[in-house]
Amino acid sequence: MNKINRILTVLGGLFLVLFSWVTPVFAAAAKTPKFVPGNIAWVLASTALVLIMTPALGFYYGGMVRKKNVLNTISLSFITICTVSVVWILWDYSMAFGPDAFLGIIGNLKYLGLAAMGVNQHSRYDGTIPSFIYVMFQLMFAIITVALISGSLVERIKFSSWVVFTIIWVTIVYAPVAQSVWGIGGLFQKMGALDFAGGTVVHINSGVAGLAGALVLGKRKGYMKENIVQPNQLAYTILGGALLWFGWFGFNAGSALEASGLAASAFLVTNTATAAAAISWMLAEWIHSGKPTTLGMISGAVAGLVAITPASGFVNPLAAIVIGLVVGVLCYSMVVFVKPKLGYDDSLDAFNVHAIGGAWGALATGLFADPLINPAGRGLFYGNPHQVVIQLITILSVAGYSFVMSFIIFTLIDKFMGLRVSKEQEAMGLDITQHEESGYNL
Amino acid sequence: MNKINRILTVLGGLFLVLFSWVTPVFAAAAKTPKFVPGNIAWVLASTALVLIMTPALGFYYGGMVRKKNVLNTISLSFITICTVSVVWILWDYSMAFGPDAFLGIIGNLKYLGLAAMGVNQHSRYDGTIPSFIYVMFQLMFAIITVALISGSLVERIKFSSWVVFTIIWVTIVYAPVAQSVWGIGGLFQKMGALDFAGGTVVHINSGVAGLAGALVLGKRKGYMKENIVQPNQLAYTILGGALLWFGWFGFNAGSALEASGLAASAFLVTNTATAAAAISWMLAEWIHSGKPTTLGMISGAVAGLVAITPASGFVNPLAAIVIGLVVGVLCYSMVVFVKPKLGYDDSLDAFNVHAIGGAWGALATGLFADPLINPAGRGLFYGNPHQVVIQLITILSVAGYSFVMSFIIFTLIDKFMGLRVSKEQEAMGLDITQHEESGYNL
Amino acid sequence: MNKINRILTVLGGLFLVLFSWVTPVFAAAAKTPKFVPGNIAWVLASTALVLIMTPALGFYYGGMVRKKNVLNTISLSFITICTVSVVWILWDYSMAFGPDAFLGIIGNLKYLGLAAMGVNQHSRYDGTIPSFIYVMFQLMFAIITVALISGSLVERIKFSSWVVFTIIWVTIVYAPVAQSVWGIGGLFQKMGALDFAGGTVVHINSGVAGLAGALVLGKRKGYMKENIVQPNQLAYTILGGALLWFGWFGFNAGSALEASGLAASAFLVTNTATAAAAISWMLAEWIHSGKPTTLGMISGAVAGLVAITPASGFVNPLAAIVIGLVVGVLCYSMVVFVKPKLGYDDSLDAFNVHAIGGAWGALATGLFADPLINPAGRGLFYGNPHQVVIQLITILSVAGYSFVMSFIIFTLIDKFMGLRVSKEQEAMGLDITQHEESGYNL
Amino acid sequence: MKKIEAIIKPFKLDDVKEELNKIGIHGITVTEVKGFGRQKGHTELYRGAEYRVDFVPKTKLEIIASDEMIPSIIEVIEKSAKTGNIGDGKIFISSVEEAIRIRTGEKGESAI
Amino acid sequence: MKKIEAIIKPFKLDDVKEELNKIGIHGITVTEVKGFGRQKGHTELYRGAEYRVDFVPKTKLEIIASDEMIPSIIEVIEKSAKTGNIGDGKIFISSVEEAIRIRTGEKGESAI
Amino acid sequence: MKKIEAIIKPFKLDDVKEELNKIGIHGITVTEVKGFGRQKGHTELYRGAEYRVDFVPKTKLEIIASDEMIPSIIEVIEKSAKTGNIGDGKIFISSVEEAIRIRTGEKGESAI
Ligand SMILES: Nc1ncnc2c1ncn2[C@@H]1O[C@H](COP(=O)(O)OP(=O)(O)O)[C@@H](O)[C@H]1O
Ligand SMILES: Nc1ncnc2c1ncn2[C@@H]1O[C@H](COP(=O)(O)OP(=O)(O)O)[C@@H](O)[C@H]1O
Ligand SMILES: Nc1ncnc2c1ncn2[C@@H]1O[C@H](COP(=O)(O)OP(=O)(O)O)[C@@H](O)[C@H]1O
Repeated sequence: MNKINRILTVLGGLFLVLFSWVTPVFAAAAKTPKFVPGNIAWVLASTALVLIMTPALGFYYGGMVRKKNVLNTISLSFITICTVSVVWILWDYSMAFGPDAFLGIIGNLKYLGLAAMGVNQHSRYDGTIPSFIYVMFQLMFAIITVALISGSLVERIKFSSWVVFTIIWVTIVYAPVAQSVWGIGGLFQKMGALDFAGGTVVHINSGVAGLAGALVLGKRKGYMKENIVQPNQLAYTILGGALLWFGWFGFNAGSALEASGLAASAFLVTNTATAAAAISWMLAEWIHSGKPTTLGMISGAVAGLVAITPASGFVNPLAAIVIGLVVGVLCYSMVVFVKPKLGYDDSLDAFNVHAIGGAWGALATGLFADPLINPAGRGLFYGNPHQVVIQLITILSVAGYSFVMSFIIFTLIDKFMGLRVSKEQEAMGLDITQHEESGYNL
Repeated sequence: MNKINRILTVLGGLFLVLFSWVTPVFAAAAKTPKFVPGNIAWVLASTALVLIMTPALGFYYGGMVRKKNVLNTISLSFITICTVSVVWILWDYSMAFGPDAFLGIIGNLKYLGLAAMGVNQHSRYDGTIPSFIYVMFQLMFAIITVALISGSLVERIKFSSWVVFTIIWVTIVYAPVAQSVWGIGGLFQKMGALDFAGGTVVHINSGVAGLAGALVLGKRKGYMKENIVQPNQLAYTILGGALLWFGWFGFNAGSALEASGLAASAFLVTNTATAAAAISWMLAEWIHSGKPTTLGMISGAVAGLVAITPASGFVNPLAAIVIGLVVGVLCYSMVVFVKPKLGYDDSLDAFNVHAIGGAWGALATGLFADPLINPAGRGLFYGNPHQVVIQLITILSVAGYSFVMSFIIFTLIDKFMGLRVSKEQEAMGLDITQHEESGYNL
Repeated sequence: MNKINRILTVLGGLFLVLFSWVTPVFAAAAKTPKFVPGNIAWVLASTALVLIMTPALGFYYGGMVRKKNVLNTISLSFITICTVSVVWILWDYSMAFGPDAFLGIIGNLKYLGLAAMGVNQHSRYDGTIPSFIYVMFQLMFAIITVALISGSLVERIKFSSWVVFTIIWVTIVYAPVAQSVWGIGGLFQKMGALDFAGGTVVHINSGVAGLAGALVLGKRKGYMKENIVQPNQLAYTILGGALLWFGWFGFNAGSALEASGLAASAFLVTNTATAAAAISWMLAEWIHSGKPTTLGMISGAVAGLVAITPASGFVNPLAAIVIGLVVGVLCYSMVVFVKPKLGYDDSLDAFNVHAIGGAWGALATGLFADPLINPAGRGLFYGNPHQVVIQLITILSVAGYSFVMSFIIFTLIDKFMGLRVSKEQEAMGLDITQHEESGYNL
Repeated sequence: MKKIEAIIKPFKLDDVKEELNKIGIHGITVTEVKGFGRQKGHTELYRGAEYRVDFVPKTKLEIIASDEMIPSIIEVIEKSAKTGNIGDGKIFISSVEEAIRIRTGEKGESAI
Repeated sequence: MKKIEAIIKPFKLDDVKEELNKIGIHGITVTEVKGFGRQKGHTELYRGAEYRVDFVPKTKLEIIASDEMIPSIIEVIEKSAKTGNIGDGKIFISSVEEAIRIRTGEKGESAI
Repeated sequence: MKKIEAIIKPFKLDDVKEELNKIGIHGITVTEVKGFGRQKGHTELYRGAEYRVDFVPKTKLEIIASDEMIPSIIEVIEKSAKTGNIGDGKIFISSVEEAIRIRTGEKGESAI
């Protein structure tokens, strides 16, 4: 017994040591899991990647406009980073991702100023990472969503009005849409809508707002009458597109919120759909207009990135190819056939690419979601036709809400401070008239 | 006894709980290890970093050509991302990295369309990361290898022929080379060839293919007769070079496939050799031509990145300095003395820098591999002269295979669809004639 | 008893197995902790992010100068990466971060050539990551500190003299400052100075050296007499600024040396202060000069990044907004009121933004450091007025040391090899005269 | 033969060219120039400092034409380049002694 | 003294300049211009929409020379700028009354 | 009416313009040109290969003015554009037959 006693004592002692170390793991596993440095590392890196997407968008857009508007176009994206970053901390994160306050469409104000958020608080959305990084990751989505809208408005919107717009729109359009699609207890979230990285929240939302803005603003002087298309430096557009592609890995694979097989899968389908869409747009243009343009390739790539976004955590590689091939032709057709016919001046095709590409992506998620990739999603082709219905409801609801609200916001801004620069300013260019700067001294 | 019994029961119960949690760890350690989020995070980030290298290459090349060819030059890199991305998923990954099918030179078709690959499958090449991310990481290497070739061909190759070339070459040249050098059971892999991140597979392979292409295409009009060198915007070249340097950390340090001391070491020697080579090229030019050019610095940096690539996981910091210093002078001499003498028109020196720099790097790996850095490699200076022989065999085999096959492919394409644009098109520039676009409207 | 015995035997056996696995963890925790792949992944990624900041700085600066100096301006940053990278490995890391050799102001030469550093050695500064990556991470800080100085000197400094300067300055100014503020046992480190990511070491240090250089060099020809301000391509400046913002996440959040809540917090306040400062500078200019310029926005963002740097691991989000709002107005005032009055030609405002912004940030750290964010720091507003005193002593000491030493170095270089290009060279531009290249052939 | 040099506002180029085409003028040489005149330039900002940029971007057309075409060319340019605002530009006429078409060696009016 | 203005294809500039050098012409002023003429421009694509770009990049040479040099200058330009294709360009000659070298104040033929 | 064409060093433009303003000349048209002359160009390097770039950036001023203004214009340009080094440039004078202000239709000297 002595021997047994001694052994037991030793064992017990060791056990205590061990237990005190092991317990929190279990406890945490039961409630909040421990922070996982690998996950934090990936989401931090992803957040930086998504940040660079907005200046990248500025260059993507900036290369396409006339040289007299290049700085203004880039700065519409740039200032959006600044305004939304501050607004997000002060109130908007709380409205978008705070505990639901009302019907699953708006968060409460618990996180106003982030004052109530501790540095080591586990995120409500993935307990293996801190709340602060989730706040930042989501901020980058909010920023680019707003910045995308500018693509429909460039070469004629007043800079000051744009600044005011960004603050209002991110508050009363972006926050409710984010909460209802992604928020815990969000309206469409509860319905089972699938949107891995923002097909509805980011792309449909912004593209439709862009269309509303283009309609309120009216067409640029000379649109469809003379050649007002003289891209000042298309290499900027390629640079921007390439950095968008780069950053989008953070956007989509980062949306897994962990460094896992799912993140890898999202990464893979993102790249695949993008490549397929670039080829598809290029071929469509080659056949239809006779030449494969560099702008066509890069536009197709962006369309592919848009379309795979909602699907990226749900579909397999072959579905990604299909999604990409379809969106390339689809957006090309929008730009070439639909836009001139309907006559709206969606200057750089924010609506044609983001709203339409995003809608196709959201729908395709309902078609192709493969439970072997992610058990959380099962689409029509895997036996769940209901998912398509949910997706359609979400698409239409988000598009409808965004269009109506954006139209109202643009109209009110127009009333109160004027939305559009004067005719002379438009002719002289927005760089000089809005900023007293010029893009080139070569 | 009651007390003992109770204690034992408690202990046993806890043990069971603990055991059920611990076991899989051991089991996994024995067979496939568990996913390590930190490793996944690093390889995901590295993959994104390597992706950006190809557009970066486009800008590196694009800044050096005449302004009438700037968009075309960039788009040769850009379209390569797209074609290779799709081909890779469909069949090429399987041929390059699938289980060996034949003599250690070609993979079987098990992973066609990646259909047989699960989202949480452990990579055969490093069990701590998912297969999907290994597929993506290796894809980025395949892309840039093909894109590098364009550096020998710009300002005269037909765009459509280039697109066709990328698909054929990545299939019948890249895949066997990758399998034989890196594949499990690959021919040179079994011989013990050391190529940490692609000195043979990427750089010799592409550089030699570039030379073959330059020979089949012939010289640009006016080459060595008039000044056809009017770099349109050298800052693009610097931008591209800087982004290459940035991305190359993913290329080399990512090739450790884990976030470890070895990755850190690869990171360190990569940076060191690059800096040394930039200085060395700059000094060579300063002494030989009288001025230190910015193009010289950036060219030297790229040469350094190339040379350290195969050695990056094997050599220590001081060896890195030597490798860098040598390659700077070596590639400068190729460009300045050898190229004009032999008269081939390697437009942007893909052969002179990548094949020659890559060969030096592969050889230097056989000289400097330090078992204290990586027990897997021991070079001549650490008592293993045999390694040099293996390295030479590999270098010559890869160079020979690539040259012959590439020459045949280029020749056949030339026969069937024409490889080169017409004289008028060359004079007007490839931007207008291949894409109906122009680089600048300033 | 038999049963008990058997159970105990089984338990004991399992325990041994388990113990042999668990022990090292505890042992490591006691002495050097184990490598944490997630931390390594984040610091590797951060190091790459900080690397890209220096070419980004080149573009930020390069866009602002006249077109005849664009390549030279970018290459001042680029060559700094190369020279400092080599010097760092050879001797400078050891002097900056080696074990203290003398009074807490200079490291000993233990790590000369890094020869004594093993590939799996745990860093003295954070045992969860390898030493090699710490060497690289800190290298990137040394590089950009030196490169920043060039902002005060462009358009007139001789390239060769700049190269010599970088080597001397990083040795006898940077190393002691780094050791005394960050080194284990460093002078100000022991005093309790707070500098999370380099307000004093990087920004005050470089900004003050820039002022010294501007004074030794004298003004550019025509300064304040004619309009010598014709930014050749402001989009470069925006691109550079955006990449600086992107890379700065590695700078600040990477300085946590781990993927943790603290890193996330540093990330968040970095972004917030930057956005606030961009808005603040823009509004100051809008009110004072009548227009919001794109250069103003991006300058404000850089000022914000500077100011939050020392504070990033200590302050909460609301303090970040205050720090940002103040620095935007502060640096704008320096540039607009103080510089013309005092008449020094700080060409691109390295002193006005980095020294002044850095000093404000270092002071603000002493005011706002919130122990709930980081128990290591408690500022005035949290009951510790003493911290302000420590911060002021550190700011003044670093500024004083840097100014005096830099002034001497610049003066000696001027004596021995001439610091400034000739009048004719200045008129023709430094691209042609220093590099025999020209920025544009459009 | 005379040479007409017209300095016009850049955005009027397309209109003017088209109207000239209508009266049978197919040969024009166009240069981007900077004009100093009554029309003021603009100011630019650089970090709070304001700079006057005096020049205004203008487009110069050069047309060599036979004497009898001159009045109608002038009329067309006057009409199509006019906005009524300061800075509309000028037309200058001078005489040209000879014109040669490089391709064919034709001389005189048949060369233009 | 006369002024020769020659509109040529840009890639011919080097040839023409060299040939002129050979006959002793060392002063030339060159301007990049856009030409409208018989030679058609090109089309450009922007997202599937096709735009005509009517102008063709041309290079304008201006040479002031003494009357006796004119014939040989014309001959040299005609030869060295000729490709035989449409768009080879034109040579225009007009008279110049005075020339002054700023550096020295020299006037007349010694100034050119 | 005469036309003065002055080829000057680009960095002298501001001075010349100001001095002309002082004597009442407010209308100038400026073109960026490349000059070949006695002043040599520079060499450029591209990967160790050296290329001569023969042309030198110059600025061309065109001023149409009444005959009586010509001497003072010449004087002003000569003074303000002079550095005394090779490459200071030239002034050429030729005659202009007519000038028209597009905005008002004014002709002759009142149009300039
Ligand atoms: N005397 C002149 N010589 C040469 N160019 C002139 C002259 N006067 C005017 N110009 C050109 O014509 C342009 C328009 O002239 P400006 O005085 O601004 O307005 P307006 O044409 O309405 O009188 C100027 O920008 C300049 O390029
Ligand atoms: N009447 C003209 N006045 C001014 N420039 C002209 C005239 N005719 C032709 N040019 C210039 O000469 C160029 C060549 O003329 P074009 O008609 O295309 O061919 P070609 O020289 O073979 O007749 C034109 O692009 C234009 O710049
Ligand atoms: N005969 C000429 N015809 C046209 N332009 C000329 C002529 N001679 C000189 N130029 C222009 O004048 C510029 C200056 O001439 P250059 O011979 O270099 O020096 P300088 O003016 O001191 O004699 C040249 O670059 C050229 O643009």
